[in-house]
Amino acid sequence: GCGAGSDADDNGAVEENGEDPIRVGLVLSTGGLGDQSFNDAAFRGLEQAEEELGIEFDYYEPEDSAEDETALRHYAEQDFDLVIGVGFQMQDTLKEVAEDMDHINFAIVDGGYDEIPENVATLNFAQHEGSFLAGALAALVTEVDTIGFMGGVEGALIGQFEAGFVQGAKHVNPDVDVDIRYVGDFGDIDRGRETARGQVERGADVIYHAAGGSGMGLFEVAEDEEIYAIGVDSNQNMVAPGYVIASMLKRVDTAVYGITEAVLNGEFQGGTNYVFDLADDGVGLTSLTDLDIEEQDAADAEVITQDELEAIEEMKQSVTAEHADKIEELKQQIISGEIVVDME
Amino acid sequence: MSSENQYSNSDEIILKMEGITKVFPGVKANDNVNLEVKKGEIHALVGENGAGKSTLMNILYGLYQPEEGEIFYDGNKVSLDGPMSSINLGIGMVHQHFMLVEPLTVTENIMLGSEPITGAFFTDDKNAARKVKDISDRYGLKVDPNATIENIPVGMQQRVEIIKILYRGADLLIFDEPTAVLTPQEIEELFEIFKALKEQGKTIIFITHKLKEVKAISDRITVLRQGKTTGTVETESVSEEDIAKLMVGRSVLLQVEKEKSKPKNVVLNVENLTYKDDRGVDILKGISFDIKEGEILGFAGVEGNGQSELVEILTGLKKSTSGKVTLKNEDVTNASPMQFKEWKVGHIPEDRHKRGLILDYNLAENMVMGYHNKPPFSKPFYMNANAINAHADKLIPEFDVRTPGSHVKARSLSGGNQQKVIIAREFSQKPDLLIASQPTRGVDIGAIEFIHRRIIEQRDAGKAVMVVSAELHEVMSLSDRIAVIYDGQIIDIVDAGSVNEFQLGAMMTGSTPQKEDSDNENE
Amino acid sequence: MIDFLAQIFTLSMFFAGLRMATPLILASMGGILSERAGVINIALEGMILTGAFFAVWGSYTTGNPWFGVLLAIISGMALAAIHAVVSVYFKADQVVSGTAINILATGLTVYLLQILFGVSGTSPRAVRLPQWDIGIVAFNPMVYIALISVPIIWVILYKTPWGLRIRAVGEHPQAADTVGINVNRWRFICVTLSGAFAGLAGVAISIGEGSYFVNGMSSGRGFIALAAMIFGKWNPLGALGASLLFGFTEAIALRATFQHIPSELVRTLPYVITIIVLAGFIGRARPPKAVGKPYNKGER
Amino acid sequence: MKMSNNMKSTLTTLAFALIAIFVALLIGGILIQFTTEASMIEAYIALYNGAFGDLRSVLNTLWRSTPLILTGLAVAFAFKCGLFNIGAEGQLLIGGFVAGVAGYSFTGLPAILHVTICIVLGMLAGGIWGGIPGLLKAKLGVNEVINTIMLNLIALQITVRYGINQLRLEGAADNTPRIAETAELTRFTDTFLNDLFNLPGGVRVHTGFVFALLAALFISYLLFKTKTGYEIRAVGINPSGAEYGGINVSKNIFLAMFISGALAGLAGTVEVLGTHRYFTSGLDAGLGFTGIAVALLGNSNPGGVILAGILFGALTQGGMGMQFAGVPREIVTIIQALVIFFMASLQMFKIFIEKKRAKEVAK
Ligand SMILES: Nc1ncnc2c1ncn2[C@@H]1O[C@H](COP(=O)(O)OP(=O)(O)OP(=O)(O)O)[C@@H](O)[C@H]1O
Ligand SMILES: Nc1ncnc2c1ncn2[C@@H]1O[C@H](COP(=O)(O)OP(=O)(O)OP(=O)(O)O)[C@@H](O)[C@H]1O
Ligand SMILES: [Mg+2]
Ligand SMILES: [Mg+2]
Repeated sequence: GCGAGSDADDNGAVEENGEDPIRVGLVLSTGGLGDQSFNDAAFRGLEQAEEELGIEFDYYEPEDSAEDETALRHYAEQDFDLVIGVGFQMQDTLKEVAEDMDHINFAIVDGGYDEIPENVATLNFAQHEGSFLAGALAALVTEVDTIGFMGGVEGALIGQFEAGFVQGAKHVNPDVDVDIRYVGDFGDIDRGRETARGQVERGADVIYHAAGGSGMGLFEVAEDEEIYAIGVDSNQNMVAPGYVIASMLKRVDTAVYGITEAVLNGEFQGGTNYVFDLADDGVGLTSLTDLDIEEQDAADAEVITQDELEAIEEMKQSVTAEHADKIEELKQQIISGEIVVDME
Repeated sequence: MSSENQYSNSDEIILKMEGITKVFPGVKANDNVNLEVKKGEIHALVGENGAGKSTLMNILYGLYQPEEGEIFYDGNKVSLDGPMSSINLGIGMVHQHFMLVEPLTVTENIMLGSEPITGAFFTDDKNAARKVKDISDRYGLKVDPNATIENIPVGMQQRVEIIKILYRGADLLIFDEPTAVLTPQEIEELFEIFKALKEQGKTIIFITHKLKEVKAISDRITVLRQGKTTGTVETESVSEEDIAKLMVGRSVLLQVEKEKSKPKNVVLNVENLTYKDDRGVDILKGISFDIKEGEILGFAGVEGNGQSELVEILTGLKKSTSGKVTLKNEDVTNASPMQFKEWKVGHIPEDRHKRGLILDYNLAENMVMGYHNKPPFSKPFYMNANAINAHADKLIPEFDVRTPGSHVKARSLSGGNQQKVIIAREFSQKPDLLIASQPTRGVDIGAIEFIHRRIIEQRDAGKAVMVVSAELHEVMSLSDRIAVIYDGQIIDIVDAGSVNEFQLGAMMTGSTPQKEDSDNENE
Repeated sequence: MIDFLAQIFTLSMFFAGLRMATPLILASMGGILSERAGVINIALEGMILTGAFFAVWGSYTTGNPWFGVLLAIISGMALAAIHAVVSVYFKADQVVSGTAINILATGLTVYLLQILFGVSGTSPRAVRLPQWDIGIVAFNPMVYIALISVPIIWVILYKTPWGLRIRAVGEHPQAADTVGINVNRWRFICVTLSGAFAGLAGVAISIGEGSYFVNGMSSGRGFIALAAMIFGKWNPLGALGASLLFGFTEAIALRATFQHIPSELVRTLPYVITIIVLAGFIGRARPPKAVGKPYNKGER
Repeated sequence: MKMSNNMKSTLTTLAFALIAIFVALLIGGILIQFTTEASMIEAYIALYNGAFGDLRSVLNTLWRSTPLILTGLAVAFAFKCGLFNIGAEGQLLIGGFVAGVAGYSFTGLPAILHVTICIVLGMLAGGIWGGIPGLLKAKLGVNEVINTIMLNLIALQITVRYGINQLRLEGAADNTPRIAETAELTRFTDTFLNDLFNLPGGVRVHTGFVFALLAALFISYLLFKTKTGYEIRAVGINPSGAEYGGINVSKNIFLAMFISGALAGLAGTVEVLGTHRYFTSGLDAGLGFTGIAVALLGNSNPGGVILAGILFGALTQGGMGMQFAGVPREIVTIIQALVIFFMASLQMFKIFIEKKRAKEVAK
């Protein structure tokens, strides 16, 4: 295996109980690790599985989508027990490979098919539901009734984030202004920053991003301009401690962990589409009241200082805690179907 | 004369080059060359194209390093590994192609490389300008210190070059073909400068292809042939013919021989042609003339008075602003170069390297350029390599091009031979009108003789010929009629016989002629 | 319409423009140095990228952003030196060598990203440069450095012997050579210096405004800087103007709202303007005569 | 004499190419040795196996090299006219986009016709995208380098961003709708070759590869056997000389850029019709820029471009093998850059050697 993967093989808890561990191949989407987003999340999921379930995994960061095919096939041909592809970009390629490697289990994150192949499970997320809560929170926190949405590149997927966010905001406060901006790039912090600055100048004091790497620009602006940001995908509250009031978690890690566990226990259901939504915490906000484990861990691992940790805690108590009940209520209403969040 | 020889009488040797050998790809440019120059003399260096003159001088100036040979300056052996070492010794060179940076001013060009400093690190323009003025006063070198080079005439550019080397305190001055681009008047001025320099005890080596100049100004002559020295002689002791013989190895005709022309009907007619350049400056201010079958119309004029533009308009390379050009009673004003070729207009361009040749194409390819798209060279779907090579192999001997073969790149030929390639190409297409611009620039007398004969043959074959040349002697000896062009206008058109070099020279500088025979006014 | 103009011509829009222009100004100064000396430098792009990476790495490892700045300058100069050696001393085609540098830079940065940070996307967070507050406004240091570098380059080019020689070398190397100026050495120096400026431009886009390195984050700025240089007729002041224009249009594209034009297309604004502007102005823009031509004695 | 001369210099070039590649690999190897836990030997074995290890790898290498050969040709052709086309990237995108749209919007056409239409439109689009800077250069003397770069950035926004967003199906991924079967370029696996060699499944190399070879053939004929080629090369060497020779300089500059763009457009087209079967944002992967490297390594000569294209295809494909073996694939990119450096630099030694040879003759 490569990079962290190979460390995995070494320190990976190689089973007490004799029989050899199952092997999982992970093909990330272009953009690779370090995106503080779903690539990182998927990777985290397998690391967790490695420790807790004693599986082995290997991963590949394609440079361009032309590599997906070879990478997926590479793992399939070595009879990996599960091959996971990350990102809708890969869906057609993965289908092709899965079809002539029908003895191998595949899973794809954010993929959708008209009819799903027998040996493929699709893992999808109700990002619109999560974004709904983010929107609601933003609308509750803003003091000027102006909030911002910063997307990466216009597109179907990001469209779901946008739609949910707007709907949530309007739901709790019909006359809130939502300033919607797209950076035009998932990896350009510079432009992300200027976009966010623009939104701040137009009065937004809470901004939610779904812009991958460009989103980092938002957090810097949040600090400079002393406004609030909402993170996405992973827990990004530590990126700008005290200024990120919450992150809309998209638990790719849980999903990946779950599907791996399923394979391990022989419960893998090919041909099914697993949807992770608010109901099963597949999506949702970080805790509004007290510290999350990730934040705790980050502090322990000295990624952030104790002061920064306190800053986060302090912020939660002073800013978001008061809205926790309202958000929880909305969440239940969505789960119960009282509120229907639409995707477009 | 005697006054000029005063210094060379003191037989003190200032420079001695012994057994110099320099090899370029494919040629031994210098082959065991010896040169001895006395202090305070004017030493002429002559030889055919490619004889090795420039090379030898470039070695003396430290630009090229010889494979073999020793150089002694002021009695002690020196090694010249770069221009700086030569400059420090007091050797300066005015190159054949001026070494001036066009967008910079006269002063900047002169001080370049040894700038006076003021403050911590600023250039001291004032100081430099003053020094320039001193020098130009002392030697009568008139220049405008603040003009930019691209805006001043060739003559002044040359004076800038001279000041440039005097500014660096040169005692030995090298001139590579300094007169190639000058009018008789300018040449006179240059020679005055030579004398002034000589008075001041400077030594001068100068390269030229014009033997009259050699006789006029030099004290001694060294002749090169095919990279070897054929000897050094006292100027008094030899005639032009002798020198020519030493150069070429055979006797050559220095005068063109031709019968009186028998003009027939008009081939080319030009009616008040005007041209503005892209900066809106008037270059041609209403030019009118015509050329008949079987005559040569020569254009005399100082370069930069519009003759280049005139030629380019008459060959489609530039578009006139107004006026009419008629060829064989057909209006051809502002036609394309290709159309002119189809109308059988041959063109020998003034700049063989820029226009005349694709230096990196081989001779065969060059010899079809402009006709490459016509049979037999071009077939419907491919070019006929056999025809093209055959064409070249026929022309090369016919026009005496000195080359290993038709496959060598034009770049590797010497100027004279490059020129012959062009002439061969244009003549091979049997043009009805031949426009020859500076046909023998930088070409040696052997080749000149050859080229001139070919041009006369054209005329005698009843074709119309237009010759443009800064070389008065050439214009006079070739032309049947001479048009003098000055400042974008034709001052007058005269019969070749009816004027002498100095009347022409005067007209070329704008002063209207004081001529008796008014009969050819009405042309 | 009015309110559209109103939203464009605001002070903050201008500041944004200035921030966007900063890397362009710095890089175009480098471009001018190099091309005035006769060496095309399309490698600016790669040098910016590398500079950005080392700025982040230096700042990340030492916690001192100024160390990052130092590394950025050095790395920029190092790449430039390669370009100089290959194109000046080995006489390779300058555009070719520049292209190679750009390819090298994309590879090298991601490679180092993997070796040093174990990721191929975004670096971990590094310490940013402090904002310098000069009363009315506060910008990151690169902005001021960029603005100062312009007059400095101008003075050097037009008021000092060095400048005179650089211009001569770029216009007519033979002429410079015949008065004993070491053409190749001057070219080497100028190209290498241009790398320093490109490196600073890299700082501007990384720890200048922000605190991350992202794979391929220079995203074409080096090339736009070249356009600015040409548009500015190889003159520092002109290049400054052009850079500001491009920065400003960038800012507009990012910030202004357009009713009828889709935002994806609005983003092409700076590039379209570049093309139009070059087409309009080229008549008067004349590159240094010898630019692009390797110099060797004895060739004509 | 002439013949043998050309032979000589071709051989020298080839020799230099090999030296350049070798040295580049060596330096890359040293990097691997000291910066990764893998050894350069295993890394390069992985590289080799990734590229040529088995039939599948070989075919994938050919598949990868297809667009590189075409973009390489594009850049090389412009080079011959003294133009530097950095715009292959954008021309490829535009060409691919148009072909992709034509691929699904026409339906019910016979395959031959449909494919032809797509290819023609794709090449036309690329040609226009290359022709614009050509025209600006020819008529206004605007530096084509800058303009092609700008047009790359514009093409990206128009196709990958705006185009896809407009045309993508409801909730579908980042690509235009799938092209009709009639527009697809046949993959080798669906041809007689499959029965002959029973090819491994899922290999994508398609007839586009054949087109690439044919294109190279055509270009070398055009350049060296026709008057168009004569004129284009003349303009490339000495425009004012060409003008004097009655050659329409503007026309040829435009023509060269148009053809160059069309070749790049073809690259995009075959990627869409053969590889992806729709226009996808994934097409924006630097194929155009690698094309520059390919052209340089191939010495701007069609034959050389084919070899260089295959080499770079092998490096990219093999690079994955290396990544699997735990060596960052970017080493390959670095190696590619180094190869160019050495090729470019070695030219000097080539000149030097030829000078020396000539001097021997003269002595
Ligand atoms: N830089 C060079 N590279 C290769 N060959 C050269 C070079 N310079 C001169 N030669 C060759 O060396 C020979 C001598 O050239 P040189 O310039 O010395 O002749 P020349 O006497 O100055 O001729 P001309 O009378 O035309 O000025 C010629 O055959 C020329 O082709
Ligand atoms: N780099 C070179 N390679 C090959 N031949 C050269 C080179 N430089 C000069 N020559 C040849 O040497 C010849 C003599 O050189 P010289 O400088 O005297 O020019 P020339 O012959 O007078 O021609 P022109 O006057 O047009 O420059 C040149 O005509 C040219 O053909
Ligand atoms: Mg000479
Ligand atoms: Mg000469």
